[in-house]
Amino acid sequence: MSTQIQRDESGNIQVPGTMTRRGFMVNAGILGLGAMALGPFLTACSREAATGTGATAAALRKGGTLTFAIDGTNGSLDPAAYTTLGDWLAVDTICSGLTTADFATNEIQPSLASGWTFSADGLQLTLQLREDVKFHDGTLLTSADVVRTFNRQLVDGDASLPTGASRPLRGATARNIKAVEAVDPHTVRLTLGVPDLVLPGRLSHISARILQAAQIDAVGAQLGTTLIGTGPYKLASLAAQQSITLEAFPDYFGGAPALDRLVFQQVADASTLTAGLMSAQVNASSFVSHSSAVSLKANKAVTVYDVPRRVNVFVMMNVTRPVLADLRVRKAINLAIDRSQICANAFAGFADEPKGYALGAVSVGYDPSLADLSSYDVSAAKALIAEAGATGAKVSLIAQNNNWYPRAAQILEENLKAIGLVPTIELLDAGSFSGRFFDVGAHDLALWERNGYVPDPDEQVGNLLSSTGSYGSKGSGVATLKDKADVLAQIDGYLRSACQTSDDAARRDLYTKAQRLYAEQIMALAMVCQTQNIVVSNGASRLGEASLASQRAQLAQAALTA
Amino acid sequence: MAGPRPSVVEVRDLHVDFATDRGPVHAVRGIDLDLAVGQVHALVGESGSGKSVTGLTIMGLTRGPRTTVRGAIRYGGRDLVQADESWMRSLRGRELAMVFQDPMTSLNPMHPVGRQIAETLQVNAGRSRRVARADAVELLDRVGIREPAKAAARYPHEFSGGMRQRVVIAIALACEPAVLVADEPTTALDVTVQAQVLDLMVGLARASDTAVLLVTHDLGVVARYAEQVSVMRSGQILERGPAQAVLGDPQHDYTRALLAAIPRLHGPRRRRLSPVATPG
Amino acid sequence: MVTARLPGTVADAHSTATAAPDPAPAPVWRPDDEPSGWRSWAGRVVHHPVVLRLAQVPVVAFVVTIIVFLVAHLLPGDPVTQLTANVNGITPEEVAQLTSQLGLDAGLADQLRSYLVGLLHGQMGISFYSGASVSSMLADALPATVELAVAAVLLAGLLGIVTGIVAARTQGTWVDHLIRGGATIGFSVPWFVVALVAILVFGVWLGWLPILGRLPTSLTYEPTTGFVLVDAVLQGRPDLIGPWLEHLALPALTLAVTSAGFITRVTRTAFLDAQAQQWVRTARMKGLTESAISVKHVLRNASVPILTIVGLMFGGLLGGAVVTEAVFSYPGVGSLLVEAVTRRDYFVLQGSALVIALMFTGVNALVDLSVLAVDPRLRRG
Amino acid sequence: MTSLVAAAAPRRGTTGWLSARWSARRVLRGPVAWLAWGTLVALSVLVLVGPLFVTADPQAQDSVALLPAGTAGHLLGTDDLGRDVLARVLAGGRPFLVVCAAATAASALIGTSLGLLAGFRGGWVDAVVMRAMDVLLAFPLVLVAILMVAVLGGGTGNMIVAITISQAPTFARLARNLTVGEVSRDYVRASRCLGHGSWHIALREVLPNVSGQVLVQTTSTLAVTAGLSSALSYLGLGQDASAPDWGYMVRAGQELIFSNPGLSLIPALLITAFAVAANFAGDDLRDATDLGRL
Repeated sequence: MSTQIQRDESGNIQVPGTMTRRGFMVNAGILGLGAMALGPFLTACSREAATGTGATAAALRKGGTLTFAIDGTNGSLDPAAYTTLGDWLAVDTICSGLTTADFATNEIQPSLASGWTFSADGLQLTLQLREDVKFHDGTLLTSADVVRTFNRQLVDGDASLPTGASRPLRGATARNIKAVEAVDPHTVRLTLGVPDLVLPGRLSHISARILQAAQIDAVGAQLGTTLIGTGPYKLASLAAQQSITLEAFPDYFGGAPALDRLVFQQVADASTLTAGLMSAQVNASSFVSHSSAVSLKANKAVTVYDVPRRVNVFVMMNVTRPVLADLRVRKAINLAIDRSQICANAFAGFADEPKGYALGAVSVGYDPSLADLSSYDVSAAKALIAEAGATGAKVSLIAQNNNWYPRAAQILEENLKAIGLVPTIELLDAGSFSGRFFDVGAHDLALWERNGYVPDPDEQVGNLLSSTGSYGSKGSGVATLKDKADVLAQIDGYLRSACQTSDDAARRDLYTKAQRLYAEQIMALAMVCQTQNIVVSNGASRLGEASLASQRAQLAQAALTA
Repeated sequence: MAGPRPSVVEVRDLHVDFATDRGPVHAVRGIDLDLAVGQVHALVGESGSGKSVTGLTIMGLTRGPRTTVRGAIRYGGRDLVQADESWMRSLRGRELAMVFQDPMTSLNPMHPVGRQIAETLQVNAGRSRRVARADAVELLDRVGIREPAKAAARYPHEFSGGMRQRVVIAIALACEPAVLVADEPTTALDVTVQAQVLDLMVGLARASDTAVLLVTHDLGVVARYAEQVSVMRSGQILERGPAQAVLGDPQHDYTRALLAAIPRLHGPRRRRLSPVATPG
Repeated sequence: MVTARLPGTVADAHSTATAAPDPAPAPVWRPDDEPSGWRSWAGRVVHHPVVLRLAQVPVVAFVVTIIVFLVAHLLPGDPVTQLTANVNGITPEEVAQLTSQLGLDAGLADQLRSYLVGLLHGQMGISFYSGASVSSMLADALPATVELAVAAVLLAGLLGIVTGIVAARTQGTWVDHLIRGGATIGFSVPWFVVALVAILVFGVWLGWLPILGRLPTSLTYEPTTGFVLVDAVLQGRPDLIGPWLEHLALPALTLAVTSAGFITRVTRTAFLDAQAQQWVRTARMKGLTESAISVKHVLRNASVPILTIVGLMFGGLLGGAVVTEAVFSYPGVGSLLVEAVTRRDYFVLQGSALVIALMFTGVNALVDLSVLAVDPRLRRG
Repeated sequence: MTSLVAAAAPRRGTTGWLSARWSARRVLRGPVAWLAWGTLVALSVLVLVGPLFVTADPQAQDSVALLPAGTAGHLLGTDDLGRDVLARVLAGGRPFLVVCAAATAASALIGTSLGLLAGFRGGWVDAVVMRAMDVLLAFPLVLVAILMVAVLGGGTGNMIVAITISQAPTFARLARNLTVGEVSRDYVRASRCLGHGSWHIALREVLPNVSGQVLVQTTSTLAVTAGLSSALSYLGLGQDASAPDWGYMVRAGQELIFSNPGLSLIPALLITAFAVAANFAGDDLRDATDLGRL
């Protein structure tokens, strides 16, 4: 069999048919035919799937089972512990929060709380609860449930917490809640340490999902396996490593859901997920790889949604490492990144170049005047490196070994070589990566992404640039820059006051000042792009895809198409 | 003991050729042979003379894509060379039997000895399992194995060479066949056991009037047991006749050379034996 | 006069079973002192080598657990960092508190000792992520892996042995070449290309077979024993069996295709070896037909190498076909192990590695013992 | 039909691979043998000489990516980062062949010698070695793979170690069982009577008779390592992302299997061709050393 494999004009593999001896022909036939048949067949079948109905006219159908593919499930749904993105989508669907966020318009809307007001000094937030909300076991929601849910995570040593509880509510509400009290059965008052107008938005976070006080005290740590909530679907059954099965809750305060059953199914492999979507064995997912999205888009039966791009992708630089201690080297690295090639090839076009540094075009506080902070200028970068005497310096870049990380890392490797550095790429499994990324002594550069679960600028800029957050102390180590303490304090000041004004224009100016100061004085964060989670469906509609793009589930209206 | 007996098997002008990747091999080049009832006919010759192939051809075990057999082997009114495989298969074990040279590898190591004897009785004599098993024990006793009941359950690797050859003989003579081909049955055994096994085999054969073709290269064995003898070299029979006549007064010089190659007990110690000159 | 050959020692091919091969030649067979028939066979097999071989299984599993424990804790990264990865601004005190809560602050030696003591009492610890007990997680995952392993071995065994015998019987012809070529391609193709093609052809293009999970999502199934077939009978749910087999088809087919090739090769060689034996001629002399010879005589002799390869393969599959389970999202012990490794869920990791090791060495021991039972020559000594 | 000649073939080959009788004429028999050796030679030439003819740099990225085959300058098109697929396929061959050859050789050497030791010495040595092999076989390969990557970094070196760890036990078990069989044979006792030391007997007497079967196992293992390299990449071990081997390329192209099947299929076909050819060459070698059947 000749080794030169030709392709015809449409890219299909042609194996030359030089068949001579009978024995040889039989064996080569298998290989040759296999190759010739497989090439075109694969591309053909990806164009129009054998099954699947036309999704254009979204005529909806009542009932049925919607299969939603997730990354994995650990078999425990407890808002007080982070397990997998898939588990948290289920928590999002089973329970409701005091408020909910519209990921298309960035607005925070009422949910269990019908309304809320701040006290004059901004240190107290009073929320009125709806009076018609039923739990899945039929009992009515009262302020006691809200108080018990908050205290369970905020007060230390609560017996009802599972062993692995990391109490994400404290992080989500910036550790700013000092007390939670029930004024009357349908009014709750939160007392804050410092004024924070973003708090209502923070209350829409998954860790702030309201549980039933009775169940907390009765079941406690085992609550994750029999979660009772107020959401559109109630928990029917759980199987670790397999699936989470939910059934419709007709008395949902937002109106009875359209589906009978909603199943979150674990599908770990990217190409199997793509095949599942093509054959409609999976109706929807927000875990599709960017490269698979291209072939899914070509398939008529499948819908790939156009959704807001809120996920920040960046290279975090560890300032405590000698090679990166010099600001000029860090600025050079920021200038060396070919962002357009990464968006086109690593994310298959499903990403935007960062015109507003750490805030995407869809986000409040987006300011295109910051575009110069992410410009691409190889010669300037090379000059800066030479000036800092870092030409030929060795630097390591760590990234995960799945999804888009390896492709982006390989492009960055070439970019760093182009400006005179000697990069080594280390692609690690998730466990090793987080072990080395959250250890300031164990990495130089790290490729990472930040998915804000609430559509507020503070979730991105507040987190990434503040010197007190986990990124500041462990990821970039900027907290240790003694000579820049005043700059860091000034940035933290901007970030804090940006949360104490409700005027969007004022917030934008504060964030712009903070980001420009950070980029010019600190530059430990090279923004690469803003991307999205790919949301795809086949035979399903009204999935609240804008929220799914940020791994939040708003599936109350979801339905199967006729 | 001599004297004409009705011949059971008549071999006429038998040729056997093997096609190997180094060209055809003519193992047997036209031989005639008769086996008489109850008589031992020795086929003697050096190794490679084609004597074993003759025996195997009579049993129909030299059939296959690479072998061609010509001539006739008449037995029971039919020519075995032309007979189809199913007819040959019906004869084997029931009317034609064979004993092989190497007892170490002639028995299936995985089955007890009794079952291997019983199997031929079941297949050829149509006996039930239970009856066949009992007869097998009785046969073991007749071939001189002590404690036959216990021995029947034992496996081939637990027997000595001599014992195993007795089992093979039991298998061969189980159905009292008309013809027994013994292909150097005792060459692999040591001298002491050799005589016992041959006495046993020939005794049993004569008792059931079986015609025996005894393939051997040992002239001493020929002298002691055979009534008729044929001397064979490179596929042809050079001399044939009653054993005493051929050994006593060999006509063909190859036969004489064979006899001369035997070391004598008395006679000069230091004399070199005259090698047998074999043609190119 | 008689060209006496160097007298071969009396047939004393005494057994060289896994027990120490005693160099002194065994005495000539003495009929009187050894019982025969069923009692003797049972007596010999229960004798020394069996007990020794089975005793080695827990020892090996124990050693594997120790190594897995050390390797797991050697890996960079720990569960606490992962648990708190998404919690913004977590303070070092909170991390320390969570670490001690999970018992990870103790020294490695203490953690190992407490784990082993726990094992002796039957506790395998809990998952840091879900708080579920490891034994319950394994109870869910094991039946799935066993079902897949059995299905794959049956398919591969059937396919492999039949093609092996056919190749042996048609040795040298184009059928033999075709089968050997196909077998070699079977275990040479990168396995997940086979999986992908299976998914595409049967899942997407023809749409005949499901490509995901263990049961359809529209079916509710409460495991009592965890084995779908058994539960279908116990719970009176015959509707479970059809979909269950459909979901099992593709993963089992993929595993069978990639492993049948080995069985084919081994069967063919074993069959040719057995067929070249002299005693086959004796059997022919008895007037047995070719197929009778193959079944009654040759197969039994060829069974030893076949049994070994199938046993090894079954042991391997019980270890959870890690990658096939990942591709087909099949919830077996293999995918449980991979998830646990990625998340550094130590107890789950150690628990699944222990179970895999136990099953693997257990099956190996059974293979060795069944070889002992099948081949009488190996039984003594 | 089964012929006598086949049945008469000696059961155990009298000659090991050391013997001079293994002449070329006996090796290349039949069309399949020619095809097998031809493919192996072709692949080696492709990998060793190929890169000289292809000017494109396998690592040069281009913002315009995923060009179809046959476009100017890119015979097989470009991959998802705009790199020339033909150059990468040629460059990817060498690490792949090195990994397969080295891992197979290492497994064969280590495994066979351990097996010889265990089979020859018997007793507790046998039990310890064999159970150590069981431990290696029972040890989950995924853990070895991730440990390698996390602690020692990826790359061909660690891939070879990981594959050897998984394949050596197979050789050890085979060699041990064969040696136990040989030790009980007369010729070993005969050479003991002649006063030869254990090591002499093991290497000069037992090894030649064992080597035939080991040779067969070597070629099968070559095929297994070919498949293993992409499995290990799946588990994250093949970390030389920018200078990959075929195994990693099959894995990297997996997500684009629907739109650009060639990225995965071409390396997968080359791996399969290599493995199949290696196996048939192995069979041919075994027949040449007169151990096999006609």
